[in-house]
Amino acid sequence: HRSPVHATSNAFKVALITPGSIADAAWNAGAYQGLQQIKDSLGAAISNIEAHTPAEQEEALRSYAAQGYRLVFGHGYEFQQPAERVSRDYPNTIFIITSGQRLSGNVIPLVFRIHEATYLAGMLAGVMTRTGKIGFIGGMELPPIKLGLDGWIQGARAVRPDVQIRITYLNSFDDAAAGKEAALAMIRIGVDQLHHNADAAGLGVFSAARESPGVLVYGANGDQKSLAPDRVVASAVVDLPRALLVVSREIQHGAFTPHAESFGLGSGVIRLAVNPELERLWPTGLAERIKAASDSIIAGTLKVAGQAPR
Amino acid sequence: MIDSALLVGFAAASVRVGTPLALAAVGESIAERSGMINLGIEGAMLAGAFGAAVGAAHGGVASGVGAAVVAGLLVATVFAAVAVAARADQIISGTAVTLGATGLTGLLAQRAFTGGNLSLPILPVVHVPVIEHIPLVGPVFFRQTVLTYACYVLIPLASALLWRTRFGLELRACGEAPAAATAAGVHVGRTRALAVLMGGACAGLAGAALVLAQVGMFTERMTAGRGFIAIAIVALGRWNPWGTAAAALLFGGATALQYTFQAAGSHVPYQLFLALPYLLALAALGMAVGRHRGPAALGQSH
Amino acid sequence: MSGTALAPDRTRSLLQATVPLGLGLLVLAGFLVLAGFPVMPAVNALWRGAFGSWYAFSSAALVHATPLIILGLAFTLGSKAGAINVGMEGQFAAGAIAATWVGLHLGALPAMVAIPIVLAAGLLGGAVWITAPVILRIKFGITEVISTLLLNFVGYAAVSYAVTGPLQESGRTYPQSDAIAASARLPQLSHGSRLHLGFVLALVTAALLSVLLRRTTWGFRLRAVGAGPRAAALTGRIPLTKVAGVALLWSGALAGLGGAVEVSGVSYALFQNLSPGYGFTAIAVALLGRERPMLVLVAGVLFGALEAGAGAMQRDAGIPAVAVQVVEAVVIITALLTARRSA
Amino acid sequence: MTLRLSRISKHFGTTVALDGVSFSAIPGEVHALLGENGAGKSTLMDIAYGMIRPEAGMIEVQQRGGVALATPAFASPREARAAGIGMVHQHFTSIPAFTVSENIALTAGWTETGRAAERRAAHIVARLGLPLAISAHVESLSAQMRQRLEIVKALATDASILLLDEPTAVLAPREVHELLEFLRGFAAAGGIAVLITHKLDEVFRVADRVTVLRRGVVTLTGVLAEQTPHSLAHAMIGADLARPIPLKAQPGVVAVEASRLSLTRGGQLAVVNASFQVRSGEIVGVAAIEGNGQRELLRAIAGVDDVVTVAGTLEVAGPVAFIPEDRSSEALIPSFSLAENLLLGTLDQSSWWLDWNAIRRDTQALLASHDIRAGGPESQAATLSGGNQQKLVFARALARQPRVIVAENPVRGLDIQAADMIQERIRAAARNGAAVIMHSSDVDEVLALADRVLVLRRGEVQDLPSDPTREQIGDALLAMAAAR
Ligand SMILES: Nc1ncnc2c1ncn2[C@@H]1O[C@H](COP(=O)(O)OP(=O)(O)OP(=O)(O)O)[C@@H](O)[C@H]1O
Ligand SMILES: Nc1ncnc2c1ncn2[C@@H]1O[C@H](COP(=O)(O)OP(=O)(O)OP(=O)(O)O)[C@@H](O)[C@H]1O
Ligand SMILES: [Mg+2]
Ligand SMILES: [Mg+2]
Repeated sequence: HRSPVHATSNAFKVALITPGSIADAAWNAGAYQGLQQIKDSLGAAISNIEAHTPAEQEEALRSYAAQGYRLVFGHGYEFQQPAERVSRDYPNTIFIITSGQRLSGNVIPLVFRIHEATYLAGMLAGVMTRTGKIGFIGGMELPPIKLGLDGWIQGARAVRPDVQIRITYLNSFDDAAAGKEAALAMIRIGVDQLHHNADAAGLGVFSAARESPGVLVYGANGDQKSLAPDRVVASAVVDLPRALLVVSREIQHGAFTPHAESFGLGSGVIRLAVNPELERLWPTGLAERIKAASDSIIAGTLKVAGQAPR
Repeated sequence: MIDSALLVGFAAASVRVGTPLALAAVGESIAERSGMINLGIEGAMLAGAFGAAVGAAHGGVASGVGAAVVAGLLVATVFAAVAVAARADQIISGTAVTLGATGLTGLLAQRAFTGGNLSLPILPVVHVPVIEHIPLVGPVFFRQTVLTYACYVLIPLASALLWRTRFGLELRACGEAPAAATAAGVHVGRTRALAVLMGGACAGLAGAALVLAQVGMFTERMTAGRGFIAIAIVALGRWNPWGTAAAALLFGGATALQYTFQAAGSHVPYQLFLALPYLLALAALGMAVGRHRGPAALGQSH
Repeated sequence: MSGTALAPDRTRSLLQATVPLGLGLLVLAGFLVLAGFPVMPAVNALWRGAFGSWYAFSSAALVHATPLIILGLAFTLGSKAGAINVGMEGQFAAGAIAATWVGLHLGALPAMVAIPIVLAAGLLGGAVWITAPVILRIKFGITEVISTLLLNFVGYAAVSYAVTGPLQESGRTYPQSDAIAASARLPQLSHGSRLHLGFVLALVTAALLSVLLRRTTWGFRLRAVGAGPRAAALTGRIPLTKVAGVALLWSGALAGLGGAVEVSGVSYALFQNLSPGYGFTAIAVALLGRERPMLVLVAGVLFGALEAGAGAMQRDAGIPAVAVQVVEAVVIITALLTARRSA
Repeated sequence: MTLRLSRISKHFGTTVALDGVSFSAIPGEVHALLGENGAGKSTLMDIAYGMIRPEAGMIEVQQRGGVALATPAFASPREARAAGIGMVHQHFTSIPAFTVSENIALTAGWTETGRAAERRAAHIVARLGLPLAISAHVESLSAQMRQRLEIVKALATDASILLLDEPTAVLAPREVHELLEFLRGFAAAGGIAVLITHKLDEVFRVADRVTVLRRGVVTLTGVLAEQTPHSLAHAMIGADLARPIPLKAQPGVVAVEASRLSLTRGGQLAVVNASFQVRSGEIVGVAAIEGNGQRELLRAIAGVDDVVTVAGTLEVAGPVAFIPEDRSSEALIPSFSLAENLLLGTLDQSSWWLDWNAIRRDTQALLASHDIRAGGPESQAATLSGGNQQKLVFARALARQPRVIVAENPVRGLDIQAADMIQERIRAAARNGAAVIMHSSDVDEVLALADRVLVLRRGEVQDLPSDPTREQIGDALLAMAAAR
């Protein structure tokens, strides 16, 4: 059943397995965009599949490996264990696990140090808040989401030690109405700076902010200022397409030796996208403080703690 | 001062969250009064949400609402054809219809909305002059979108339809004793089909409320089980529109409460809050329904 | 005499199973044409993904089919006694939680002991989860359709709590449990295939249920309650609520077993989205199998193949995965309509 | 104004219910429609009321003003009502959860609801002189009140043609009297009343003309004054029936003993302070008008259904065989095979493991020994004719060698031959030592079978001396009625 790799042409074959719909305008959509760029820029033969359950995920990994794919992205920490099981049988395939847990043979984790960007966003929120209450709305309590939250909290505390942080989990990445109500519930108790990491469900947060004067929002994963141009101060961006493209290119060129790929502020994959429209609200000197913090993080002199995946 | 503002905010949120539930449940209560239990309203609601998004994207909120109703009606038509006309098992037909609508909206959404998140025009909050200033009641009930107001109109309308019109009498007869209704000259199949369609239209509106009054966009599976909840709400509300609306408000309150609790930073695991509305509904079913039975012929094909 | 009567009956059953499937595929083809996808490569991929090789069939189709069969049997068991269990998602979750909890604490035991304990935990978890609906039905006459449905959502929350709370992996980072003890895992049937002992268990369950329903007084009483409750009570002197309650309890238990088998045969750990809606799809499987255990088995394999094929369709032809839900809906509705016609 | 049905034909499956039946009724008359069970009476009236569509024939209604309406069929009861026809059905057609006025409004096709409907209903009830609690829910009404509601519903549309399908079956004598009086008045006012009944005395008290149906054809129609009970019975049955002279068994030991027994069902008192015995070898008939506690009494003896003993004692020797009234839902499971249905009745004797070969053999033997015409042990019970279904039910019950047999309406819906066979089986069982207690809503049936008769009225039991004559029972019923 293990179809021989040489049977196919020596085209560079790349597959992406997403744990949810690629139409989610967020985590999965970003990866899908990356896959498209891999096709366009590297001329790779691509394929993708949604695999929601552990059973489907392992099956998908195995199927791609068996079909001779050189590179298989498992888009989420949950692919780590099945990938480790599958990889033993397919040494010629490289499995890349986004937000992966550890390096294990040909299973390569792709680590996003998102907390470095959310730290900066947290600083902004700490300065901008009038009420001293800031809020975070998460889809589920997943490691990459908690990681971002950790950075956000540290950043805010760094500029305002007494800041209060409110946290809500929706247990859904789809239910945008829930995201909105959760945001409104926070606004009612005085939260005036909101950060989210809930993909499609998080879009409700922007809707809530649009209706609530004086509330500012901090986007996640993509640059989300277009969702509420007069409310979004900045977004903690993970440039997924770029990250995927960078690794794929290394592998295509054969320059790749197995190691954990870790992207932080220095890589450009992780960055803080500021909304220039709202920079007028920034108190004088803030821009410099942010820049300084960013530089220190890149230089390694400022360490943002976080449960970064091992 | 702060407390009363908080209370108003929470109560208004209950109304807002309860609106789509009430819309769907009022429609379903009509269907169930005719003897049809329609698990397909989850699908009708999702289709309504999708219709609302597509309609609003191309022709503004008004066409969004219109398209939502049409989409809800379409899904209900399938259910009526299978469960009323062909007299198939209602539970299984409803499950199938929801499954199909979930797949179809997902499929179409991937075609219609890929490439960025399309933000839609949403319904503005309309302040009803004068009454909005009534303490508590005003800001809670009369600073909402037109779809909430539509709900205020639909509840008495549905109630009047069921208890004040000839059609309502016939409809309830179909739900109590289809054979007796036939003997009285009622066209049971036609009446039930109409009731199911009304339920579908209301479910479509509920979908529109989600998209156009709350979120401003469509996401796959965004109804997240609200249609199923509406069915429980109908039983909680003892199969009458006013009771149903009250139950929807209660459920909306329980949901709003869980966000408030989470935001307030409780140490109780948040999953308990997530489960709270459902546990509450179950407990309420046990207490409230008790010996009160639904329409005698509910779920029976004729 | 009965021999000649049986033959046309069997042909009809077969026809009733194939017509819906054929129509479902036809509708799929229609959609593909409308949406501008190439039809032949898609159908080709569907076939290869399901039956193209022993590996595809055993590792994809049959692995998918296993929970569908077990849950289809669970639904059948309740439905035979006139109780409609639409809460199998919740019971599946409860069974998975229970099996995981037990599976994490069995390190020292040999597989011969550990596996039965894990499976029993699943049965128990599912039964516990359906207890409230059973009581509500018996004591208050509240239809299990609503109560079991509501508990699905509580089940989802319970898994979420388990994997972020008491059952979270030892690193306390990921919302998943540690892997269960190796001795608690269902062995794979052949090396290189993912087909595990759970499929055999599904086969045995189907055969057992078939025998129980056909050959024992217990099964006969259960069927009588579903087929003719008044006659069962008056002529058979069967206590209706008790028999229906027990059937519902076992239905929940079997659905819980489905969760245990998924954990110990496939995922080896508890995750949040263990089921892609098996609890609902299995209703269709039971229906398509005409609520006869051995036919449910066949229908489960067909649906498993369909889902496996859908994966391949997406992989190799770029067809969105949700398309298969539309096909399933069409299959169920056609099955309903053809069943009606022949009744 | 006249009602004329011409050459109406209708069949159900292989049963020919009506075969070219013509029937007409004229203003001012009460027209009795007679016939045995299954003769086609209900079918004919259902056709006149638009419930059933005939295969052939014509329905004509000539209005007072001379406007004639002729149609092959009414599409629905609505059309029939519009033509001035109202109907009281053989089975209740009121909705228990609805109020009296809602039920009237539904049938009458009113657009008013709520208060307005209540006022209108109150008005009608007053006009008809049939008092009813307008806003009460039907589920709280007694059987008599429900029957009255059926009549009010039929007349609420100002119908001038009233079809009544066995309206007296559930009524007490006084209420029967009131109803007959009402019908006379209705006819005297220029209306047409068509009355279906099995009771010849009612016919002679109220009817002007009579039509008799037998197996779907008219065997007699004419002025009642020219008929005698004998001539009517002859037309109904087809021949003077030479009923076999029953062989009586000697009563033996007491098998059923009730003393000061009171029973409730659903919280309502059904049987009060009843004391009686049934001995092995004897057949005790229970005569009662529907809804007077006979159902509860029989089911208590059989030990089925939710009948609660609230006082006194009831001792019954086992095993008990129970023949419930409704064979297709209470005695048989139509979708099960005959073998499975046999097992259903003998579950307490079967072990946990089922030996289907043995069960099939037993079934086959039973089919042969009781002359039950069926495909075989594997055929579905639903495919059997009514008579054969009932024969199966009896065969199954007798196979248990019961010491006590409890039977409700054992020959309802059976043709004469089948009925005779069943009755002979019951006698044979008694001769073999079984104690039999049976009820029939038809007093003549009770008479034909019973050695001894219990009369049950409002839950009170009167034990008649053994071997009663027809006169004795009649006297007993009359005496009880007069005592009120
Ligand atoms: N819906 C039906 N389906 C099949 N057969 C029917 C149906 N209705 C009536 N029949 C049959 O038609 C025949 C005439 O029935 P009908 O009800 O008219 O008799 P009836 O004279 O009213 O008898 P009864 O005195 O018992 O009420 C019977 O053989 C009956 O079994
Ligand atoms: N649904 C069915 N499927 C197959 N055969 C049937 C079905 N219904 C009736 N039959 C057969 O058709 C024949 C006529 O049935 P029907 O009920 O008219 O009998 P019947 O003349 O009324 O007899 P009885 O006097 O015993 O009631 C019977 O042999 C019966 O077995
Ligand atoms: Mg009749
Ligand atoms: Mg017959």
